[in-house]
Amino acid sequence: MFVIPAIILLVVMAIALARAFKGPTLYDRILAVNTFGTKTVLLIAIIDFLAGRPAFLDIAIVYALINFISVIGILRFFEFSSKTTIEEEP
Amino acid sequence: MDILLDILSWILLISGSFFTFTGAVGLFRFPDFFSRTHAASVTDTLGAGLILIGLMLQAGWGLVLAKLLLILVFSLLASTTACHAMAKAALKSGLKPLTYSDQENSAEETTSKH
Amino acid sequence: MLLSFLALTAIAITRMGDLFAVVMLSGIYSLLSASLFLDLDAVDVAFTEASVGAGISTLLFLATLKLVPRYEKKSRYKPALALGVVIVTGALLIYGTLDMPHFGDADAPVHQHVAPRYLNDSINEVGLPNVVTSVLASYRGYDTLGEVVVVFAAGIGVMSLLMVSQRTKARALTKVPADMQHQIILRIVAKMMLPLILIFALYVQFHGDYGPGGGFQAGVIFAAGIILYTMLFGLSLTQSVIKPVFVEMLTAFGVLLYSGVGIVCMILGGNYLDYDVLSHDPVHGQHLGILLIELGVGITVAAVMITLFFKFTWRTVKHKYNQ
Amino acid sequence: MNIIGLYNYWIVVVLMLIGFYIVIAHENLIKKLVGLTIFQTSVFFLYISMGKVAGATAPILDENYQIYSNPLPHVLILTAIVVGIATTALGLALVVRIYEAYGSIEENDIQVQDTHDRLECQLEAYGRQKPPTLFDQETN
Repeated sequence: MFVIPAIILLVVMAIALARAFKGPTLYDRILAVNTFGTKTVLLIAIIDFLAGRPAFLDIAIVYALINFISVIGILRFFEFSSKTTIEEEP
Repeated sequence: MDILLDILSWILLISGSFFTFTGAVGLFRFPDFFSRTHAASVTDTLGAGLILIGLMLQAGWGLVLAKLLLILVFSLLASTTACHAMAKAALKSGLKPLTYSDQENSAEETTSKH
Repeated sequence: MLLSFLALTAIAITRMGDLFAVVMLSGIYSLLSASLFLDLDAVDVAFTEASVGAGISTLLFLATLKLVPRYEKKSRYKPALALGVVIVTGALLIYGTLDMPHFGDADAPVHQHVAPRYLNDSINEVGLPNVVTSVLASYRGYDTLGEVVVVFAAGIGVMSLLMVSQRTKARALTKVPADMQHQIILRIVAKMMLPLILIFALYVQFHGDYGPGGGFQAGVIFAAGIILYTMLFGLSLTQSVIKPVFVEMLTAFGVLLYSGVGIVCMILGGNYLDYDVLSHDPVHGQHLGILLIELGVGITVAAVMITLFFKFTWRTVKHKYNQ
Repeated sequence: MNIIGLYNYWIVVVLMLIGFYIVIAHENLIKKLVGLTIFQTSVFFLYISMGKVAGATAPILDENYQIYSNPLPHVLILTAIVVGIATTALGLALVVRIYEAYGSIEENDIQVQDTHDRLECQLEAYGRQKPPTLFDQETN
């Protein structure tokens, strides 16, 4: 019964990945990275239940934290390195 | 009682996955960054919350439940805040939301470009 | 499926010219590889990859990108020669894999030699459920000591490469405001999450004997918490909370703690890093020894990561001030 | 069975090749470092794939499970990841210094500048009619 959500999450991750590849602006990519990260957290939680060892949820917690921190990091470093160029190609 | 819990968590898991999926479709199909943020963040909260609650019903009392609760709190706090910060940063850097009049003018243009 | 994602991401990385996008995709790549490690039963490795690869590595790359130009120049050469070399190497490697035992084969030569001993005897000899921790800290203690010294040495290397004089720091501090002043919601949420992150790091540190985790991971998570604080509240505020000199001393202290445990073992009549003699009961001694050296590892890794980030950020502040 | 049994290793090879290609074909130093990271990760995958046993679970002992995967590769890779980030950080610091010295992080530009400097040094040395010294031998 955990298989169906897992498969759906994989599909969602694929879509987010496609958005990250395509993303016309950099913010789209950041958004895709964030979405990808949250979906990975859910996927890992579900994989833990699939494998029958739910004690490994620590990893999902780390993911949630690290994802937040890296998104903040991207925003902070992107913010004042280039105020004017939003579009990717110069 | 167990069967009832199973059915309930099954429903929650499936509906959560459904909402997540809609969010992904929105993320992919919507025309500009702000509407994509909207799609991603709103469904993120609901979908993740439903899936995690569904898993909690399976977990039973114990450390696992506490950890799932922690993940829920983190994801509720972190993902929404990150989306807010992202939208704010994008607005500040000069990215304009697509308004209705823009859309009429440049609908063909944007769809053909991407 | 995940493996194919991984290959796709790697290909996308080669094609992108914007280094920011490259770094972000490499973050995704780390997340993916960590889920794959989880799928291959390597829980501790997944833990490390998630915190190191996706967190610290991305942040360091971004910090560097602020100092160097953002776009890659288009290469003027045709990469045909490189492609040829790569394809020849690939063909040879694939030819090599044909002789390898199949994936998941329990009779493969790797599983015959020392692994059964670790799996069967470690519970009696070391007494920890997490075999990875007991191998890491006890059976292969020398090895881990070497790795910690390498991390320490790399930290010293970066410190000496990216030195910023006290005078510049003092002048810069008066001018540079804290970054991200306007993100009020972000700052408040980060303030709420910071204690949770630090406590979780301590949990990972001391629960590493029983579940996934240990000194390396805990150190990195702790450092990530401090880095979050630095990013949101500015360098000067963080440095008034944690003195940089103190962090630099901690870097050495962790290594000293690790090697000191080994020397205490020698004084008590055992071999170097032989924890059996630390207590009356060998298993209890092993517990104590592993706890101490994991603490040493954690302190060194956390201090080195924090120092690395400080150094990179100071360099940026210096550049901004000079312009 | 043959194909499925070796699929993991093949992906490892592909990833390794992609990393290798980035390192030798791109001139940007940061991109080279990313390529090195990919290369590194492929080696990690090789080790972890070898340690996996079909039907086994993670090597954290529990009464309910009998078969565990091989813990030794996990230990090696765990430390390798942390050492990898430390060395990557060192590489990044070097890139920053190179940029400060040369004003560019493209390998080609750096080599052009180096050659230019060397030629200037040689010309200067011959212009002053110095006898050939150790420095000249080095430059040759």
